[in-house]
Amino acid sequence: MNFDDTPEEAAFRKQARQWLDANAPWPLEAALREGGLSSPGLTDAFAAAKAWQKKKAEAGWACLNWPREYGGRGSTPMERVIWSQEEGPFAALSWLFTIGHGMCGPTMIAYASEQQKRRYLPALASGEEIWCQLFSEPAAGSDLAGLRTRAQRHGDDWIVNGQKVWTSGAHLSQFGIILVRTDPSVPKHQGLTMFFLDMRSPGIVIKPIRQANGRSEFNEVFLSDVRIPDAQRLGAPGQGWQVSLTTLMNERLSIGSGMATGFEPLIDYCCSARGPHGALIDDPALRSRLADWAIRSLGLKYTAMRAISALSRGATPGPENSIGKLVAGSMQQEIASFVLDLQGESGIVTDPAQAPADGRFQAMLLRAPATRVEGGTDEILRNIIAERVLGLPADIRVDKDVPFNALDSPA
Amino acid sequence: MNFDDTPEEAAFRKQARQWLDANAPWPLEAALREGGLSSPGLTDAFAAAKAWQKKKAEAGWACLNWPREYGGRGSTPMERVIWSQEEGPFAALSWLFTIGHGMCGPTMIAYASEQQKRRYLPALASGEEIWCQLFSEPAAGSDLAGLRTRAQRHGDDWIVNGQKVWTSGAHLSQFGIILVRTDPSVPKHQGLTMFFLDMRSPGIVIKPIRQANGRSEFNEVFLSDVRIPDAQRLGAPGQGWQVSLTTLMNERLSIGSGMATGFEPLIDYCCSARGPHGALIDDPALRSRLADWAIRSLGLKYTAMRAISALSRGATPGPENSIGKLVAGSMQQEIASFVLDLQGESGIVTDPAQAPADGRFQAMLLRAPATRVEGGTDEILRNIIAERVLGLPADIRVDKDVPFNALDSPA
Amino acid sequence: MDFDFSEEQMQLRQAVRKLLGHHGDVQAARRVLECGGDYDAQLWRAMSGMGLPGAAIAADHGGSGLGYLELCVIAEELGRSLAPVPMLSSIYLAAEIIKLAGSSTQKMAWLPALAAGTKIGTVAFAGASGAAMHFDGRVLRGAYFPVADGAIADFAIVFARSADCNRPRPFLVDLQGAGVRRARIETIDPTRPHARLELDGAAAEPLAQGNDDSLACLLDRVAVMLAFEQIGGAERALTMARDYALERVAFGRKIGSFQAVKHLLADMFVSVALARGNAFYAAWALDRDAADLPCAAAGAHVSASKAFRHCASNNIQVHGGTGFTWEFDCHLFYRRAQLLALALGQPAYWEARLLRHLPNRTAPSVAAV
Amino acid sequence: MDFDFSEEQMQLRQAVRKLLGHHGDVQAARRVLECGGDYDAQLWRAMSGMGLPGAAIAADHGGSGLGYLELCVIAEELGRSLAPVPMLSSIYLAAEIIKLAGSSTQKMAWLPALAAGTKIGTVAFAGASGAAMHFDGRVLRGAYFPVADGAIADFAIVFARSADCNRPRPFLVDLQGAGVRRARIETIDPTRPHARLELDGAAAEPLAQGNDDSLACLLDRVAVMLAFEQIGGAERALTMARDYALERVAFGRKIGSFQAVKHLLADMFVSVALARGNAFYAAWALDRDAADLPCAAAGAHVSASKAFRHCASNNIQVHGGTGFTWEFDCHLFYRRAQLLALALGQPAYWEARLLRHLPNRTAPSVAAV
Repeated sequence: MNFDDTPEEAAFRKQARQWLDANAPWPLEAALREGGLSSPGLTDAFAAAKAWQKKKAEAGWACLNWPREYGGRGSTPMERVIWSQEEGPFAALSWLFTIGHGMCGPTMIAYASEQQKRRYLPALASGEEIWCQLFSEPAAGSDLAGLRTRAQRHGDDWIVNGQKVWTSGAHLSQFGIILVRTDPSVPKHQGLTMFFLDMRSPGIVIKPIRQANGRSEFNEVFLSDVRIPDAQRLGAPGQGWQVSLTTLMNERLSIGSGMATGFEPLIDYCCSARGPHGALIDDPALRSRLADWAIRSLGLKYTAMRAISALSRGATPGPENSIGKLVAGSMQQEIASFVLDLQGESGIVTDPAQAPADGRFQAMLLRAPATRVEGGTDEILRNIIAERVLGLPADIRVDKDVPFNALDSPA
Repeated sequence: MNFDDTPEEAAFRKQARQWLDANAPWPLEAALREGGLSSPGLTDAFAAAKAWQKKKAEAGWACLNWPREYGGRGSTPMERVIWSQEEGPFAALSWLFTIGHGMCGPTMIAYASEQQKRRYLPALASGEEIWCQLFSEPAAGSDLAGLRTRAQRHGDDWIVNGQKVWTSGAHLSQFGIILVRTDPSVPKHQGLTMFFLDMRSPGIVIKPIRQANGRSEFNEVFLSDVRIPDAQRLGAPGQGWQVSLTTLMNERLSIGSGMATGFEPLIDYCCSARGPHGALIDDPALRSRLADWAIRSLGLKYTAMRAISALSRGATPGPENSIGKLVAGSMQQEIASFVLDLQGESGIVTDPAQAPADGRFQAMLLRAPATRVEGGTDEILRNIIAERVLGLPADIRVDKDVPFNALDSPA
Repeated sequence: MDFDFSEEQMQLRQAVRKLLGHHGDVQAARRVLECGGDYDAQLWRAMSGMGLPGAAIAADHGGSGLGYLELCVIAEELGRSLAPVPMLSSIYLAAEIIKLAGSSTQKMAWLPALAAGTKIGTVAFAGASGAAMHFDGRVLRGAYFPVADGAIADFAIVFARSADCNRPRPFLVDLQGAGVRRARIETIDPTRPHARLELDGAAAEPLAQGNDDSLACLLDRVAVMLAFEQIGGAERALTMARDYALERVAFGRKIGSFQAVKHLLADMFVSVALARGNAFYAAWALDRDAADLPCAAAGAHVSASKAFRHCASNNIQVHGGTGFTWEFDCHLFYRRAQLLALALGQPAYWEARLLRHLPNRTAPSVAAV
Repeated sequence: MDFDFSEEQMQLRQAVRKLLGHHGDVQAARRVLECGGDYDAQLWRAMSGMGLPGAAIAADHGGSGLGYLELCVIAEELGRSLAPVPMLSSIYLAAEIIKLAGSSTQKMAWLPALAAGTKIGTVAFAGASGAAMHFDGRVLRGAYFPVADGAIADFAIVFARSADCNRPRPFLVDLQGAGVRRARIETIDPTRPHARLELDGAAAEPLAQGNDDSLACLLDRVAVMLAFEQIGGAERALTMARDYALERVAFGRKIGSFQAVKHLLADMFVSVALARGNAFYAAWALDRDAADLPCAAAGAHVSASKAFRHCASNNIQVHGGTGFTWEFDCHLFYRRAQLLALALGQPAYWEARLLRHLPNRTAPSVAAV
């Protein structure tokens, strides 16, 4: 049990650090550490993200685990982890490429033609082209396989009609991968097909979704008679569900950075704010809850380290990594609510200029409900742990063997 | 909104109080208030229970809501509540008759013949004869209708074979009501029948169950070729499930006394034990949890009052009363664990002579897991609230329409 | 014993619900949210026409003289529809402190206008960020925020310290007078606006019967009414979640048939039931002015705060992504739940007050809350 | 980075598990329970034969000199099978304090016998009910309880105050000597006996390097090993519950197919995973004697206490009535979970220590823990 690098790892770390020392956008460091992407010090987050990605790609530090011929570096998983440790605050600048690099790219690597890979992947790696993912629908959230967007074959093309939702970055993207129903006459998991498409195709209308917290991170995407060439099909017709599992599995590989739990800002706050016993962190009234969050937050951090360690031994990260979001989501909400309680009447103030701690806990409280839902609700995550880790039986599935178009209410 | 008695209620209360003043076993009062039935001041709890019940019955204060001709008083539900308020600590002496008066009696009233009612009910009311209830089985707990004890008709008798479990007071009882399967060829809810039987019938073997906390409140009952006359059938053959619902519904009518949550002993303890800030009750470190338990405990108390109030308006107590045990069960466990934590190393001591607070919280911690299971697990209670109060769909029942003897694994 | 609202009170509930429905129910709050308004003046006028603001104000003082239980019934309905009206500021707070601590002249001067809804009052007691008000015998100086409806109120009762008294006592200030600055501030629930109030030499008069205990006594009373607003909101959030669970289909089933969802909803029901029990008792204690009021009020507020927050947040969870959109009303309840939980200060104050006044505590308390 | 046990350590785990299985696994604890014995002497001898008690004792002092990581591996297996052996008393506590604070003569005198399992030591530090030990320069007077294995230990290290020092320091007492009275006391877990220890003029010698920090340093180390015992127990309870859920049928289905049961088990898995992460880090800190040890050890113990209690109690819940019978082993885990959660004093001490030593706290602490 040790945290030491192997000699090879140490050499890689040194190389990464040297390059970062010379090339990272250091003037942005303070702003990124302080407030992340919402920092007022970061005036143009889009431009900064594009610039940093381009620089990394040119020097071979983009999408490290991808093959070199597609714009990557062919690195080991452990090298990727070391890079992310070294990149530190600048990793926040990758926000624009999370979906593209984490989900679309790996799916293209697995299912696109060689020619397509050479055409699309380098531009995706370098951030020149941005990608999004069109999966969820209004009536297909937790039950993704219940999606209703239809694609029908017409000659060499497929004609797509339907509506996608919760599409992060759709309005900024050149391309997207999309899961659609190509055969409604078979049970729901069997009639799906995956494609990639040009987001500027005729018939696509993108509308931002206004969220409960007043911000807009996601879009609705309406598709009317959108043509996708059959050459842009990823996997065989009807194999879309299996292809999407590749995509989603790759989401899980993004370990190391870890989910924000709210614990660090909480401790910062409790070290600076004062109560009847000096700094709040020494207030016995808070002790038990702070300690509970400490062990959850530290426990998650060390669990991620165990996963990285397993990765370096060649293991595939499994469904047990679902605990990260499960724990972090409710922690964010609890912590934010707890701090508002400490703030009393002024806890309701959201204006960053007047609210305690610049209103960050108010913002956290308003955003947290989404964390407990996006990318798998708490309930779905518990199901995943129960079924895939502990081996318990799946829920009873009344719709499993029924043709999709014979289901009672795919409403 | 008021807590005042109507003139009739006030007259009834006065009458009850006068009789109690003159007749209650006052020498036992302190012991009953202090430690309940486990009080060392109560040397023979069995004899005390029998004596008090007899005295009450003779004066017409037993089983108040039963008709007079069966040993009751024909009282209104509200009079019953008033009586239980006035009886106060002495109500604890009814432990021996809880099942008989609360469940067996009402079932007999609903389903026995007139002759049987006149024969059995007065002796049950007066405590002369004790009754028990034989429902649960090793393979039929939450899923009571899955029970396997068989009864087959032979002439005027039924021959019963099987095993019952968790039968409280079986070894002290003269009679019992028993739910058995009389037709395994129909779906499970349809093949059950209810009987009452003499607990000294040949073929009955009673074994105490040693519980996890070392005590024995319950029994296993083995039945081998036990004969029950058909005349002791309660309801039609195959109607046993409906009859058992009467029994279980009557269990719920026993409101007013309420479930122990552990909150009162907790507050007593926190008022007497001292910490760094004087009495523990003033320790800010405990404040938040104590307050949470206070609102749950007080909330339950006032919820029971609301139910009593509805009762006095003629309403039937509904499934919403399931919240009592759901809240109280986990509270007992949490509170006991919390107090042990306060006691530190000495929290592990169970010897009442040496443990803090006479070891009562240690005993509570060891008993609490049973509370969360007996008479409906937490999970079953949540299902009841969800389905019967909130109107949500029942769980998918794979065994509903299948003949019992065709089920995969009634193991 | 009759531990429930009476027939007449139930009829009042129906009348209030009908009125609120007529004004768009939750859409009234939605309108204020989208237009950045102060409150729904039309609804407020209609409510005043029915005598609702003056329910617990004596007929002598222009009220309808119904009583506190009726005010609780009204509060629950307002909570249920998130009514965007200055009830907390003008009635629960301002009218109540004048009733408690005003001279009979002060009562006659202000209560009729409050009852009629023609004037809006508020109470400023929140010394956030260490700010504090001081009374120099004639005028007030200092700043408080957030003050409920502070930007629109005609007058405020300001709790301030003075040379001869180190604990805050109530002073009446005309907010249209000189030396008053106020600015609306953003809060978590834009449907109920708040302001920052700065007084720099604003003329003020003490409430004649105000004393060291006035603030605690006032807050106890307000806590009871607020608890009913919270329960109204909590129960509505539970109902929304239940209805959605009965409608939304996933994996070929109504999501309400999944135990995870069923048990989430069952736990919400338990929270609301416990809160309602506590609130009923507090309503009784308020109505009878029982000695138990401090404990009952604190228990009601703590219990209702938890229930509303619990239900509002699980309502979003049951709705999934849909519940996190601006168009759906889930977030309005979530926002209001936070606002009401903090409107009367730190939950820790209420927890301590609850424990300090527990009927079955035997030890004298060292802490004065 | 290699944040896991090594191949060799995994092999050691298998060997220990095999040995424990050979001695009846949980049945060993069951035997002690039913017969009211002190411990499983045969198992203890077999463990000693394998060098397990001496895993973290240097070869110079008669140990096997493997190291702390190996001791943690062993502890987890002991916890998994609830092994009824004096490991906590004699090894985690007694051997560790002698290693920390003994002179080299004292180490040579006692460690070889502890490593060989031929003598049993214990540490008495629990001044329950205000009792306290005092050292007058020659002998000890006072009473402590509960003392783990206090009735069978050959000697004890007793933390006591003296005229020249107001904080407790460690003194070594031969429990077979004069002035020693001890009586077994009933505790929540009869499979690990405890005693009340009364010293009335028992001859004692100070541990030569003992100081004011000895107790805290000792407890940090013990907390790490205990955390592994707790995790072993927690994971076993989870496995028992999972297996039962896969076997028990109700309503025509395995109960493990109900979401209520599935999610209960998923939450247990999360507790154990978090506890394991914390314990791994603490094991590393112990092995390296890192400055982080106080925080890491406290985090490991707090996390593992919660996980074991959580899993042990939900294990009973999943088993239903069956889980509450004496014959089923569920209660053995429930009892052990309570014992281990309190073996090193109030959880509040550990929570405070965790927060006091958090790496990312910026403010200096006023509280000394």
